[in-house]
Amino acid sequence: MDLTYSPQEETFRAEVRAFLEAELPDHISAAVRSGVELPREIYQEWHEILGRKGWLGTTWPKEYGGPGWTPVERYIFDVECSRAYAPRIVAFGPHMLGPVIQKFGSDAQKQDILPRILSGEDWWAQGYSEPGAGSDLASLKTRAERDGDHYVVNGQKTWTTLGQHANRIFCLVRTKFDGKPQEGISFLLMDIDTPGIEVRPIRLIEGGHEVNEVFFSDVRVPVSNLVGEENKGWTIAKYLLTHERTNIAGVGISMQALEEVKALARSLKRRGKPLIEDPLFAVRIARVESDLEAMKITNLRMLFTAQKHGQPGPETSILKIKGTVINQELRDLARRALGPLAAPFPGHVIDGNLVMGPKDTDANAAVYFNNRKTSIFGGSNEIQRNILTKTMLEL
Amino acid sequence: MDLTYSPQEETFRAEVRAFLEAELPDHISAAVRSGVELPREIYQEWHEILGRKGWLGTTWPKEYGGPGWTPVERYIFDVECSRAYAPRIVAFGPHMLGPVIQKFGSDAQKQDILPRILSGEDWWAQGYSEPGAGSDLASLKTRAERDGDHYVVNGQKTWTTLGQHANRIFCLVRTKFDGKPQEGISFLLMDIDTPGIEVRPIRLIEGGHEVNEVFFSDVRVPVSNLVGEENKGWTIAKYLLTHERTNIAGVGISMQALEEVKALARSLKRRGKPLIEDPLFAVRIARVESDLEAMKITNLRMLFTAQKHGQPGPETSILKIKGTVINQELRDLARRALGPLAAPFPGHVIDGNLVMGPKDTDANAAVYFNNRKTSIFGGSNEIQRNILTKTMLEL
Amino acid sequence: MNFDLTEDRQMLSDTLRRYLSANCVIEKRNEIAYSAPFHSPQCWSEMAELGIPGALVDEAHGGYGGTGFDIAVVFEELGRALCPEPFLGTLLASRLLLAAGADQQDLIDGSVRYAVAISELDEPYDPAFMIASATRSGEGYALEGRKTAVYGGHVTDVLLVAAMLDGRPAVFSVEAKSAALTSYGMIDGGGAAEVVFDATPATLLIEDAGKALDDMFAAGRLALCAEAVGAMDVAYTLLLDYLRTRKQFGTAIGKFQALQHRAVDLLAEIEQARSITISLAAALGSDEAMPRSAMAKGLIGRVARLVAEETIQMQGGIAMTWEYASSHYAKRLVMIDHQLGDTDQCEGEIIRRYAAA
Amino acid sequence: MNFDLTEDRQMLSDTLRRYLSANCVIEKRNEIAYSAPFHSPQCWSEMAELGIPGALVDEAHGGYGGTGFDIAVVFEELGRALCPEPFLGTLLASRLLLAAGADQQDLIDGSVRYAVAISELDEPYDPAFMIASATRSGEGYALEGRKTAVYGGHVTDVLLVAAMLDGRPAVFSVEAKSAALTSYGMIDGGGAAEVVFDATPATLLIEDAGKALDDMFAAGRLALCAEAVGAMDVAYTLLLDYLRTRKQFGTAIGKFQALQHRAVDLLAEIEQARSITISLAAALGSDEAMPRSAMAKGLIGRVARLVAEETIQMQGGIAMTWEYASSHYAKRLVMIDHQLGDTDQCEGEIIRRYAAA
Repeated sequence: MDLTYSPQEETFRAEVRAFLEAELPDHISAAVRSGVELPREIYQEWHEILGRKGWLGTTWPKEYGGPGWTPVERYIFDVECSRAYAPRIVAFGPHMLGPVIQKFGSDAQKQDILPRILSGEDWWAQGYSEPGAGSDLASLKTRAERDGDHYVVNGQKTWTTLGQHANRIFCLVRTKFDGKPQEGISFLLMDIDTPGIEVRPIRLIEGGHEVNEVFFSDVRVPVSNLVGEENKGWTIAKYLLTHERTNIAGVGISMQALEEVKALARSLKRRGKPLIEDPLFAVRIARVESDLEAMKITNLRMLFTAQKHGQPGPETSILKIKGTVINQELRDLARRALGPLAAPFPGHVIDGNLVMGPKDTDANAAVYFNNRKTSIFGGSNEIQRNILTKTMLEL
Repeated sequence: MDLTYSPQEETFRAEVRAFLEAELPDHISAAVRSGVELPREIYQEWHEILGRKGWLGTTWPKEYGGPGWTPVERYIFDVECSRAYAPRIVAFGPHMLGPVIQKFGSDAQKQDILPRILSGEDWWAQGYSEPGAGSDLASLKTRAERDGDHYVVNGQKTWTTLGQHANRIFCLVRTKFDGKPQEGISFLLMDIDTPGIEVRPIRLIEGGHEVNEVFFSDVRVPVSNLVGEENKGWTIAKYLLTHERTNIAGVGISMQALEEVKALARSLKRRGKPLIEDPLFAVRIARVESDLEAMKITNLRMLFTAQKHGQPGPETSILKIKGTVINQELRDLARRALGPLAAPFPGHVIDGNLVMGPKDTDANAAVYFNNRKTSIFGGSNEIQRNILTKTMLEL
Repeated sequence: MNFDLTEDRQMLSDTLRRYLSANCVIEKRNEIAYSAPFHSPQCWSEMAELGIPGALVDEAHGGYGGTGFDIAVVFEELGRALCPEPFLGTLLASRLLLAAGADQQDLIDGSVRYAVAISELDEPYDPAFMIASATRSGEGYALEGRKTAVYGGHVTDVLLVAAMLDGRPAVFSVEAKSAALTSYGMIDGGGAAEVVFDATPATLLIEDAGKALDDMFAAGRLALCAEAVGAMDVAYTLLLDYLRTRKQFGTAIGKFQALQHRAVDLLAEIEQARSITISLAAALGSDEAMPRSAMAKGLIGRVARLVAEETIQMQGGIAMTWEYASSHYAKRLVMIDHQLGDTDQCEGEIIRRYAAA
Repeated sequence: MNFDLTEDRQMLSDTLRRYLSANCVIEKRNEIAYSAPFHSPQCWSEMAELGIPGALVDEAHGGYGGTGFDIAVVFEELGRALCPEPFLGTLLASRLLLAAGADQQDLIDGSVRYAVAISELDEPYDPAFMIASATRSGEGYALEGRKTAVYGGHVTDVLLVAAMLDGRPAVFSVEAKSAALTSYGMIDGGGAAEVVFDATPATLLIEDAGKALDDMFAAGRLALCAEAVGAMDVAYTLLLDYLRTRKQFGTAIGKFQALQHRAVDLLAEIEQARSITISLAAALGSDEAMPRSAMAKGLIGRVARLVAEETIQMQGGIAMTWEYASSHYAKRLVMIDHQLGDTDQCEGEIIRRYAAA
């Protein structure tokens, strides 16, 4: 056993850190630090900076213009980005569609699509979930019917994250209407501005606009936008969903959140003393810090396995379950620490300039509520438990 | 709303308390207080004392020689008995078989059996569970085949609590071997000393002998020992299992355990101060004390409903679930408080007279382990959740 | 022993529920709760006419209630509807006016609105550690300091302010218009204000206010507990409806045993929350009220968060949306913990009592 | 970064597992662990010959291991077998002898048995609050006081005793036969002793022992964490076997989703327990060791109790019986919390560090 990073990995970490120091603009890290929703421009600017460096398709092999990083290097990159308050990379293009096109796409698709992802030029949205088919993709209803060299698409997608910013969307659509439900699904690409596509906002619990519904009415899509074979989209969907995500545990983000909670507990007071000296609050930090320390190792262990065997095992579901719970617990502490100072609805101050809690804490309650999503979206923790039951417990 | 006891109820409480002060022998309460397994003689002596007072069949109506108490009076009696460290009444005769005989027994059975329960003369055991059929009574296999005016019984029962002390046993046996599994079950009484019955101890996790296996080999039982109709035992079994148990939440016992934990935390030390001043330990007490305070009211609310509507609802499953968890948490605290002083296996001291923890705490760890049973036996908490799912949630 | 409501209270409960069903359905409620003034002056007046403030005050002082069970009945209904009307301020003020022996007629008829200022930036929950203070100034007093999260402070006429006088907590009455207020809407709906006092003229209401503040805290916590119980009941009903009707993989998700067992555990916890609220209601006015309120609000803080998080999780994405009522119940249930003592504060009170015993 | 065991350690692990599979199956183990002398002198000698003590000591002092990962490998195997041989005392003593620069040859070859006396009736876990003390007496020292739960103290030759000297913790060496010992078996198997010192002659080993005791605690906690991980692995395997084979209502109970999800949660927690143990193993010997040991043992205390309680609950009555191995794993898992700092003690150490920072 050896938990230390290799000299190469340490060099890499230094390189990432130097890059972030030099290239991550202050106004971007300040926006991330504030906890409020980021506007499109912030993401776009950052994507382009990463694109110029060649670090946007972090999971891509060198042959496709990726950096060819190992899982451990990707982990180091993620942790350093969180530490520096860089925005998360919007995953749909770089981490989801990119690998799909590399594996299933035609040469034309590779040439058309991959460079535009790498440069940050295209913003892809994901059209997977439908009302009535959240985690149950086999039952999806959006139809694509062949009409000459076009498909005509009708239906509705939902939970399309940041779809309001996207110019393109990849969708699972039904192209065969009999037989087993999984068999008639295809993987289709569209431009968002194709006539008949309408993106409508869904307002989330904390008031933010992060996800959308997307409606399709007689949308005509060229057959050349099909990825892989017709009716074989199920395989692609599964590949995409199980495709390695080194960042699934969100360790970097949680490490940062832990530091913020500690700082908050030092600056706020209870009964004449710093909150961090209240044993009942402090022990909540102590427990989650211990969990997070363990999670770091759990994550590295699984990365090590992935690196050794070429792909991660079903244990990544453990990362998802524990990782989201740890992050949510930290968001709970950040909200709880503020006490009554957590009450204001950001933006709902009637008059005057309201400063209540310490800097960058206005959104703490909103962030707590928003982060309840992490254990639901992307395969709920219940679905992860079902997966683990089958794959690891063999029950 | 009015949470106070009526004057009659207060008078009743005083009467119970006076009785316990006068009639509960010191050596019995000392034995209960020590937490170790009680010998047969202790139970028997106490049962007879209660029997003489007419307070053994606490759930029985007056017509059968019971005290005719209301549910609230029974609750008061239970709490006062716990408070005084009286032994629990061994329920199988007084609280289980008694009501069954009253409802389903023949006149001869009533005359034979009920007085001998009331006096404490008979000690009944319960033969319900079988290996492979714990909570699933429909699948039981012990067979009773008719041979003239006898049944011939073959099979095995298990988890027979305190069966080593019993002189009689009531059993569920299969008397019909085709048709629906529930339909062929009968309710049969036997003397333990009938040839062919063998009681073998099961040693429990903490080393104690509290439950038994009972083996039946060609045991000849007179047909007159059948309760109710042949093959209708399922109805009786369900009646017995759902028969009201005012004490199911064990509130009295938990109240006493809470006092013990607090006393322990005052007498033990950590880092130069009483353990109760350690916030991390004290807050564990605070939480369970709050839960118990709520449980008292939950229990009274359900007793009130039972008193008003003549019978308790499925909410009693909530009492079972939360009541056992609260009691187990208290046992955890009593063990935890002792730290290394909880290590010795009672009775395994090699030489000398070992006194480590405060008085009456030698068995704390053993009691903790033993009490894990309470959420398993008598319908596990998982079974209670299934019941509530159907009856209250209607899912 | 009797766990049924008296006829009068049942009537009060029914009246209020009827009124709120008609005037505070969730879409309407959200409109009101999330746009200035973060409550409905019309609802406020109508509810005052229905006698809600009077239910919080005893007969000797012009009301027709004022016991723990009266308070519980009212706030449970407010909780069921997530009603954003600032009656918590009314209740807190009423308890202080009661302790001061002051007239409450204008509070009862709703003609004057009251709010109570306790929390500060550096001490959210415990008046013994307040910094705001008063000094004698001519005939009256002058207040210095800042109060945070004054619930209902954005629309109040009178502020009752807890501040230090000669090193002990006292309570003062201040005209709202003479203080510097910043009003805002809250994340769970409804409004509040920050208030800054700078030589603000004030009238002394209670000089040695320790006991009066304890009673006010106990009553306020009871109200919040009852509100949480009402909100939990509705949130739970929404959950059960969803589990019965929503299908996944061809089956109603309520058929999945893992969800069933979690739903049962929620039910058990909600019943416990109801019980501890009853226990506190019975104790109000006695010496047991303050410690019991710590038990109750501490327990409710744990359970309300559990109910909020579990109802979101078990209903999935839909419960993350603004459009679906459940999300608003979840927010209120979580944010109740931030008022008048969170779980840590309440459990801290309990253990300090252990240590002192 | 490499999470594979080195070849040497893999061999050590395999050897130990083979030996214990042959000589410490559960029925045999229970016989040994629950009858005086609560361990097997034969196993002890054979395991010493296999080189177990040497694996706990570094090469510079005559062993061939002594790092965190060596310790973890050994105790994980002991945990898998619930082995009652008192190697914890060996390890603790070795860390103190190391700090004292004393010879360890007799410890390594198993010819002299060591146990370490720390806990007292009034202070279970923290040497800074010990009462036992030493005074100078002629050439040597005299000890006064009582030590509780000296693991392996019932069969030791030498006692290393933590006691106050001039107000600071020091460590002394005492011939076991010169102290008053009361031996007993423990509820989870194995033996210990109470020791009373009454002007007992002692040799000073370490004068200012704060750092040495920290290192000893960190190493001992690591051993207990690894032991717990080994025991959890076996307990979990038993659980899964049971879930796969036991039928109720005609179905393997492992098909019930409520149990499946709880089993998954246990798996996740066990993996976390394994990870924090690795983290502590890596930190042993550094300044981070003591705080990391608090995190690790605190987390293990939580998880081990959960695994013990859930494996009993999910297997039902059978797991409540002495005959079924699971119950013994549950006991050991729970009682590990009572050694060298329970969850409250460990979490207390963490938060005192926060407050001091």
